[in-house]
Amino acid sequence: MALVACLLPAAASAQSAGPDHADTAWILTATALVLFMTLPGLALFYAGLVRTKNVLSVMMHCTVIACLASVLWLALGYSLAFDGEGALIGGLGKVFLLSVRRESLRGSIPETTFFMFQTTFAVITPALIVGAYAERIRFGAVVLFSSLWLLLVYAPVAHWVWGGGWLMQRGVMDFAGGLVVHATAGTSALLIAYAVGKRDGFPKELRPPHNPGMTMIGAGMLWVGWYGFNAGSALAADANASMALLTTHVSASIAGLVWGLLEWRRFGRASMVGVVTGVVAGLATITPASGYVGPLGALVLGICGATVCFFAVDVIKHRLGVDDALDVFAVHGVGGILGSFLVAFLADTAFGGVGYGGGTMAGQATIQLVGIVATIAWSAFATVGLIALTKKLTGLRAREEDLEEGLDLTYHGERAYTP
Amino acid sequence: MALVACLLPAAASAQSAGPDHADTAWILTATALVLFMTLPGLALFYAGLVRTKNVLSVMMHCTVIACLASVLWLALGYSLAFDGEGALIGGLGKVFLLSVRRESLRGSIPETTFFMFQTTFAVITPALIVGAYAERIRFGAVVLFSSLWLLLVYAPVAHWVWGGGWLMQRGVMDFAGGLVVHATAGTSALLIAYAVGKRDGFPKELRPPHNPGMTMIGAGMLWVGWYGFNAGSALAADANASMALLTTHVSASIAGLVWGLLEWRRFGRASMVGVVTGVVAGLATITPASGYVGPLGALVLGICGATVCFFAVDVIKHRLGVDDALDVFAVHGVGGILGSFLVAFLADTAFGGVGYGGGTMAGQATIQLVGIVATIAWSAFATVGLIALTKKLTGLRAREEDLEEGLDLTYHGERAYTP
Amino acid sequence: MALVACLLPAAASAQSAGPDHADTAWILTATALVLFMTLPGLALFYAGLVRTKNVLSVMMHCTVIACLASVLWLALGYSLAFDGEGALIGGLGKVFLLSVRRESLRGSIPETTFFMFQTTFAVITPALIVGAYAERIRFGAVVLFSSLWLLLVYAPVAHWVWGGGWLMQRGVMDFAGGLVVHATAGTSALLIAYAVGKRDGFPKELRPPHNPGMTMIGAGMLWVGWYGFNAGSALAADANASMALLTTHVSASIAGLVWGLLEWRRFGRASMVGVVTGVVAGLATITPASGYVGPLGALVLGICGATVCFFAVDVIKHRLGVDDALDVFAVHGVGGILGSFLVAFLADTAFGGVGYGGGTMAGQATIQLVGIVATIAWSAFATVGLIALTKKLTGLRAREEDLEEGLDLTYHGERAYTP
Amino acid sequence: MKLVMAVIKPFALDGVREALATLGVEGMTVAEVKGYGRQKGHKEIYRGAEYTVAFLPKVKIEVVIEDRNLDAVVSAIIAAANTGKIGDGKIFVLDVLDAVRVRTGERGAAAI
Amino acid sequence: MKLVMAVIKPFALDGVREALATLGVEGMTVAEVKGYGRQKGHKEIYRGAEYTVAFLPKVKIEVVIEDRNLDAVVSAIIAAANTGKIGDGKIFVLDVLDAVRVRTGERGAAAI
Amino acid sequence: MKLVMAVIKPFALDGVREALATLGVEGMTVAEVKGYGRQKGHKEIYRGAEYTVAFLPKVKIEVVIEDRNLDAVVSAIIAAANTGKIGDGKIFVLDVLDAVRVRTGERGAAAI
Ligand SMILES: Nc1ncnc2c1ncn2[C@@H]1O[C@H](COP(=O)(O)OP(=O)(O)O)[C@@H](O)[C@H]1O
Ligand SMILES: Nc1ncnc2c1ncn2[C@@H]1O[C@H](COP(=O)(O)OP(=O)(O)O)[C@@H](O)[C@H]1O
Ligand SMILES: Nc1ncnc2c1ncn2[C@@H]1O[C@H](COP(=O)(O)OP(=O)(O)O)[C@@H](O)[C@H]1O
Repeated sequence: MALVACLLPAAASAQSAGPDHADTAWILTATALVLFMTLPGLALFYAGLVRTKNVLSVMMHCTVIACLASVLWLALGYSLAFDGEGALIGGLGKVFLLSVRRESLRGSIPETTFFMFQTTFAVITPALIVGAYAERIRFGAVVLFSSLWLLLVYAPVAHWVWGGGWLMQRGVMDFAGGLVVHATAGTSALLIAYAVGKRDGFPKELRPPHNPGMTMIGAGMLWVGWYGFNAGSALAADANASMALLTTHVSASIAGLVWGLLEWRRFGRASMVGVVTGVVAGLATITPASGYVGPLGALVLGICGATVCFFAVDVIKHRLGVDDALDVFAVHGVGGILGSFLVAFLADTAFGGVGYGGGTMAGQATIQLVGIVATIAWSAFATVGLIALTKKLTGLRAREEDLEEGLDLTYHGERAYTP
Repeated sequence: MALVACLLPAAASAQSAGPDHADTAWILTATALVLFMTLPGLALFYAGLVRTKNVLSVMMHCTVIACLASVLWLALGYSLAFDGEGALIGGLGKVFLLSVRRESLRGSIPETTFFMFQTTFAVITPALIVGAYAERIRFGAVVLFSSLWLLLVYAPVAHWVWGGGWLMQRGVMDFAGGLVVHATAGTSALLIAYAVGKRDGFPKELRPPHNPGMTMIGAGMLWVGWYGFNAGSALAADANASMALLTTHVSASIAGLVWGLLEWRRFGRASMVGVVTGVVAGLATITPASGYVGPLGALVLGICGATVCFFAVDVIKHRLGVDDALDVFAVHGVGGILGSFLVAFLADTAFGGVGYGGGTMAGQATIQLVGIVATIAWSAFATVGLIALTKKLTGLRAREEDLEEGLDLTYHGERAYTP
Repeated sequence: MALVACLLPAAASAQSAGPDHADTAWILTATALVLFMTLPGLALFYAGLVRTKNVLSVMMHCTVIACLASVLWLALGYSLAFDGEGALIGGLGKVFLLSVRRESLRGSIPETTFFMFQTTFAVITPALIVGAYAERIRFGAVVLFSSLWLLLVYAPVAHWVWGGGWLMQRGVMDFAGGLVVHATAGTSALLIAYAVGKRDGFPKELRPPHNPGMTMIGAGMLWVGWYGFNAGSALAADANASMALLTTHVSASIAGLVWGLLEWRRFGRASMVGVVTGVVAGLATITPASGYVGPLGALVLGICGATVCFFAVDVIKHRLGVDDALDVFAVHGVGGILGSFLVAFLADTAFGGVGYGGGTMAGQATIQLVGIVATIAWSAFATVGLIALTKKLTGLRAREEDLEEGLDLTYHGERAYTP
Repeated sequence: MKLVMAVIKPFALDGVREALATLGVEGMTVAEVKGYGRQKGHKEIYRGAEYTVAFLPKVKIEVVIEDRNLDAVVSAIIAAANTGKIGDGKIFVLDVLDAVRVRTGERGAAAI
Repeated sequence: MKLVMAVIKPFALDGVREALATLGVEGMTVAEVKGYGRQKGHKEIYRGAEYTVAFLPKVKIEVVIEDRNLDAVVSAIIAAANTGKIGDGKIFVLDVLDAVRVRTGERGAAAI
Repeated sequence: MKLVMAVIKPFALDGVREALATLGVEGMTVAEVKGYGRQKGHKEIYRGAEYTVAFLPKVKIEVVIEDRNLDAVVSAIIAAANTGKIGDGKIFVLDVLDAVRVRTGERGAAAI
C-alpha cells in the first residue's frame, strides 16, 4: 500500500484542487468495511469459540480495544507511524492530527481518509491477539497490554513497512499487512498465550465452541470486510484495488475447501468451523500479496495457507502445548508470515503478478526474509517486556475462582444468556 | 447537511450533463450503511436488551416501521420535507416522486439517490422510539403512532432544518440529525414511555438483558452504519465527508471509554453493555456536529456525551421514575440535544472546526438554542396529541395477561427460541 | 444489466486510459454487498428457520457453496458465461482468467471488477437452493450437485441473458437476475426438494423455526446486500443504479407490509417471519425489473410479489405436498418469474419506466415469456439429470438415524449450541 | 424431609421465591421446563400456516424442606402463584430420605 | 400416586406425548437434559482435533399419575420410545405423597 | 434403588462424572438449573445501576443406583464437588420404586 501511496504523495492529484472523490468514496467505504471486521466481525468469530461464561469478556475486549486504539492512534500512534521518513520511527508532528488540515491530501485522498483507514487497521491488529489470551486474562491486563503494544510494536512496524521506514526504503512487499498486522499480532499472541497459562481443561477436557454459528457469522463478516482491508490498501478505486479484491476472494475460497478436505481425510468429516477457519487462513495468507499477485498466485497462496495453518494448529497446541486459545498464531501469524514470504515468488509476472519493479526475485525474497525476521524479532522482544510489565502492574492471569465463575460475571457483571 | 447541499443545489455539477458518479457511489453506499443501522443493527441492539418473551416483537417493530416509513415517505413525507421553501412545511409537489425524473439532480447526485439516503433516515428515526415502549405496547399502536409521527413530527422538523424551512434559513447547524433525528425521537420516546406505563418489575425486579452479545453486535453495526449516516450527510465524497467520518469515529471511541470508566468508578467493574451504550451516546452526540468540528472537538463531544448520558439514564429511570425502557431519551435524545448545543462552540476554527461562515459563536449558540427548544416543543406537542389518538383508536398498553405471556406469542404467534 | 454494459463495452471510457474510478468504487462496494448477502445473510436467514440439530449444516452448505462456486467460476464458469457471443454458451477463452490482464476493461470498469461482481452472483444462486433440501440431504450430494449445477444451469443461462447469448440478442429484460438467478434456482429447488423427500414430521408435526431472530438478521442483511445486487447491476454509479436501488427498496417495503396484512387477515396476527419473508419476496420480484421501472412500478411489483408468493407457499407445501423446506421456489422462484413477466408492462414510460428502446410492450412481453419458459425448461431438464447422477454417485437423502441425530453432528461433528 | 416440586408459570417465580423466603426457606432449585395440563398449548404462525405447539414454557421449582413446614410451603406457593386461570400449575410432594450439604458433609435437616 | 420419570431421545417426545394422551394422561412436564448410560457420547471435531463429548442430549419427561395407571403408562412409553438401539432411555418410578392444583387448591388424584 | 439428586457448581460436573464412573455407575442425567441457598446470588450491572440476580447457575445431577451403592456414591460426589466454599451444593436422596430400560424392557436393578 505504502509503496504506491507514499512514494507518490503528490503525484495523482497534485494538479487538482481537492481530493479525488472516486478514490475517496472507495477508501471511506473500505474504512467502514475494516471497522466492520472488528465490530462485530472478529468479536463474533472469537466469541463463538469460547465457553458460555466468557462470551461477553471476548466481546468486551474487542470493543474496548477498538475504543482505546482509536484514541491512542489519534493521540500518538499515527504520528509515530506516518510522520516523516525516519528509518526506525516516525515523528511527533501529527500528534492529535494538530498539523493536519481538513484539506490536506495524502495521494489522491484526504489525509483524514487515510488516517481513518489506518485507524481501523490499528484497531483490528491488537484485537486479533484477544484470541490468544481469551478465557483467562485479567481485564486490566488487556487494557494495559493492548495500549502499550499498539505504540511499541504496531506503530513502529507500520512505520518500517508503510510509513517510509527502513523496510519500505528497501522495497519490502506488504500490500495490506502480512507483516504489519499478522506477523506482529501472531508473534505476540503466541508469547502472551504462553505467559498467561492454559485454560482449565486444556488440552484434554476442553469444551467445544459454545456457538459455532456465531463463529460462522463472524467469519462471513471478516471475509466481506477483508475486501476493504486488502482492496482498500490500493488507496484508490483502480485496477490494483480490483485485482486485490479478486485475489483475496480466490485465496479465501480455495483455502476453505482445502481445510475441509484435510479434515475430511483425517476424520471422515469436514466441520463448519474448520472450513471457515480455512477461509480466514486463506485471507491472512493473501493479505501481504493481494495487490501484487494474480488469480493463479492467489490459488497457490490459498492452498499453501490452509495446509500450513492446518498443521500449525496441531503443532502449537498439541506438540508445543501452548494454549493459544483461538489459534491466533497458527492461523493469522503463520498465514501472514507465509504470504509475506511467498509473495516474493508469486509476484513474478510469469504467474500473473506485478513483477519486481526492476529488482529480482532473489532480491525480493531476501528483503522479505529480512522483513519477516525483523518483525518477529521486534514483536517478540517488545512483547516479552510488556508481559513482564503487565504482570507487575495489573497481574496477567485471573484468579482461579474467577475463572470458574467466568470472566463475564467477574469482570463485567454480566451474563451472556439469561433465559 | 442541508447547509452544504441545498444552498448550492446546482453548483457542483451544473455544468455537467449527469450526476457525479463518485459522489453518487458514496451516497449509494451511505444509504446502504444507514439502512444497515436499522436492519438489523438497531433491531439487534434493542432486542438483546429485552426479555426472551419480547425479542421478536422488538424486531418486528423495527422491520414494520422500516417498511411503513419507506412507503409513507415516498407517498408524502419526502414531499412535505423537501419540496419547496415554505418556512414551516414543504409542498405536495413530490408526492410519490411523480415529478422527479430519473435524471433529476440534487446537488451533484441524482435526486433519487438523495431521496433514498433520506428514506433511510426516515426509517431509523421512528424506529429509535421502539426502545421506549418496548415490552408492553400493543402492536397496532406501534403501527398507528409511528406512521402519524413520521408525517407530523419528523417530516416538518426535517423541513425546518434541512428542507429550506425557517431554522435552515436562520443557519441552524445540524449536520446529520441531532435535532431532526435524535431530539425528535428522544422527546417523543420519553412521553410515550410515560404514557404506556412501566414494565412489570420496574425498577426493582427487572431482569437483566436477555442477550448482551446481541446488543454488542447491534452496536457494532450501528457504529459502522453511522459512518454512512454522518459522512454521507456531506452528500459528496469529499474532505467534509472524510472529516465527518473521522469525528464520528473519535467521539464514539472516547465515549465508550468514558462510560466504562464511570461504571468502573461506581461499581468497580465496567460492563460490556455499558461500553457500547457509551459508544452510541458518543455517536448521537457527534451527529449534529460531525461535519463542523475537528478531532479535538470530537474528543470533547464524546467525553461530554458519555458523561451526561450516563447520569441522564439514572435521572430518568430512578429519579423521574419514567420507564423509558431502553433509554432512548437518556442516550439518543440527550446526546443529540447536547451535541446540537455544543456544536455552536466547537465549530469555532480555534478548535479545528469550520467556523460560522461569517456569523459569530454567540449568534450560532442562540439559533442552536432556538432550534433545540422549537424541536422539543413541537415533538412534545404533537406526540401528546398522537398518544391520545392512539389510546382511543388502538389502545396503547397490552393487556396484563398478554404481557405475562410475552408480546412475541400474543401479537405475532412466534417464539424467539425453540430448542 | 448486460443490456447496458455489454452493448456498450467500450463506450463510456474508451477514450480514457484506465477504468472509471467512480464506477469501480461502486461496483467493488456492490460486490462486497452481494457477498454479504450469502455470507452471512442467507446463511442466517435459512439457519434460523431449521431445527436446532441442523443449523450448522445449513451454514456449512452456504459456506462451502461459496468457496466451491468461486473456484469453479474462476476455472470455467465465467468463461462459459461471458466469453464470446455464442447463442447458447460462451467459449473457453477466459478459463482461469488467463487472458484477462490487470488493465482489461469491461465497460467503464476493470474486467476483474466485473468478474468479481459476477462471482458473487454465481455464489448466491446455488446457495439459494440450500433452503429446498435443508435438514435431510447428504453433504456429499450438496457438493456434487451444486458444482455441476453451477456449470450446467447457471453459466449457460447467464450467457443467454447477460453474456451475449440468444435471449440477450432478442432483448430480454433481466436487470439483475429474475431469470438468471431466481427462476433457475427456484425451479431446481422445487425438483430437488421433491426428489430428496419430506422432512420427518412434514407437514403436520413440523417444529417452528428454531430462531426467528436469526432469520430476521439474515433478512436485514439480504435487504442491505440487495442494494448492491440490483443497483450494482447498472455497472456504474449513475442515475440507473440509483433508480434501481430506489425501486428495490420500495418493492421490499410494500411487500413486507402486504405479507403482514395477509397474515393478519387470515390469522388475526402478523408474524415477524412473515413480514421478512414478504420483504424477500418483494426483493426477488423487483430484481429483474429494478433498473427498468420507476417508483410506481416498484409498488405494483411489491404488492403482486408478496401476494402471489404468499399463496404459492401454501400451494406448494399443502396442495402439492412438496416439502420445499424453506420455500425457495414459492418465494424466490415465483417472485423472480413474476417480476420477469411484469417488467414487460411496468417498464412502460407511462408507469415511469425506461420504455422498450424502440420495441413494443407486446413484443417485450413475448420475449419475456420465451425467456421464462426457456429458463424453467432448461433448469428443470438439467436438474433432473443432475439429481439422477447425484443419487447414483453420493446418494441424496441422509440415513434415517442420521436425520434423527441431526446433520450437524452426523456430517460435521459439531453442535450449534453448547451451554 | 419432603421434596416439594411445583410447576408454575414463569412470571410467578419471583413472587414464589419471595413468599418462600419470608417463610424462612433457605434454598431452592429452579429449572426451565415445558409442559401441558388443562392448558393445551398455543398456536404459532409460520408462513401462511398455523401450527399447534403442544407445550407451554413453565418453571419447575424444587425445594426440600422439613416435614413440619410442608403445609406452610404449599400454601405459600399457592398464594403466590395462583391467578385463577388455567395453567397456574401443580405441586407434587415427594418423600426425601436424606439431604447432605456438600461443603460440610452435614446431613438431614441440618443440611437444608 | 406415582411420578414416572422417563429419560428418552428427543425425537421420541412427540410419540410419547401422543401415546400418553391416548391413555388419558392429562398433564406432563418436560425438560431438556443431557445424559449418558450405555450410550457413551460422541466425537466432535474442532480445528484438527477430535474431542469426546460425554453427554448426549435427552429429554426428561415427568408425569404424575394414579397408581392404577402405572403399568399402562410405562408400557405406553416403552412402546413409543423404543427403537431397539442403545440410548433409548430409562424410566424411573417414584412415589408421590400428594398433588395440589395451584388454581383450585384441589388435592390428590383430583389434582392430576 | 435410590435416586441421588445433587445440585452442584457447573464446573464440578466433569469431576463428579469421572468419580462416579470410577465407582462403576453406568448412567446419569444432568440438567442446567439455577438456584440459591446460603449463596445468595450476585450483582449484575446494567447502564448505571446494579441489580441483584437471586439465582446462580448450577447443574442438577440425577443418578439412580442400587441401595448398597448409596454411601459410596454420596461420598464420591462430596469428594469431587467440595471446594469448601458456599454454593458447593446439596445432595438429596429419594427412594425409587422401579426402573425400566426402554430398549429391552428390563426392570429393577438390571435396568440401571
Ligand atoms: N400429571 C402431571 N404430571 C406432571 N406434570 C403436570 C401434570 N399435570 C400438570 N403438569 C404440569 O403443570 C403445568 C400446569 O398444569 P395445568 O393443568 O395447565 O394447570 P391447571 O390445571 O391448574 O390449569 C403443566 O404445563 C405441566 O407442566
Ligand atoms: N442410572 C441412571 N441414573 C440416571 N439416569 C440414567 C441412568 N442410566 C441411564 N440414564 C439416562 O438414560 C439415558 C439413556 O440411557 P442408556 O443407558 O444410553 O440407554 P440404554 O441402556 O437403554 O441404551 C442416559 O443418557 C441417561 O440420561
Ligand atoms: N432446600 C433446598 N431445596 C432445593 N434446593 C436447594 C436447597 N438448598 C440448596 N439447594 C440448591 O443447592 C444449591 C447450593 O446450595 P448452597 O446453600 O448455596 O450451598 P452451601 O450451603 O453448601 O453453601 C443452591 O443453589 C440450590 O440450587
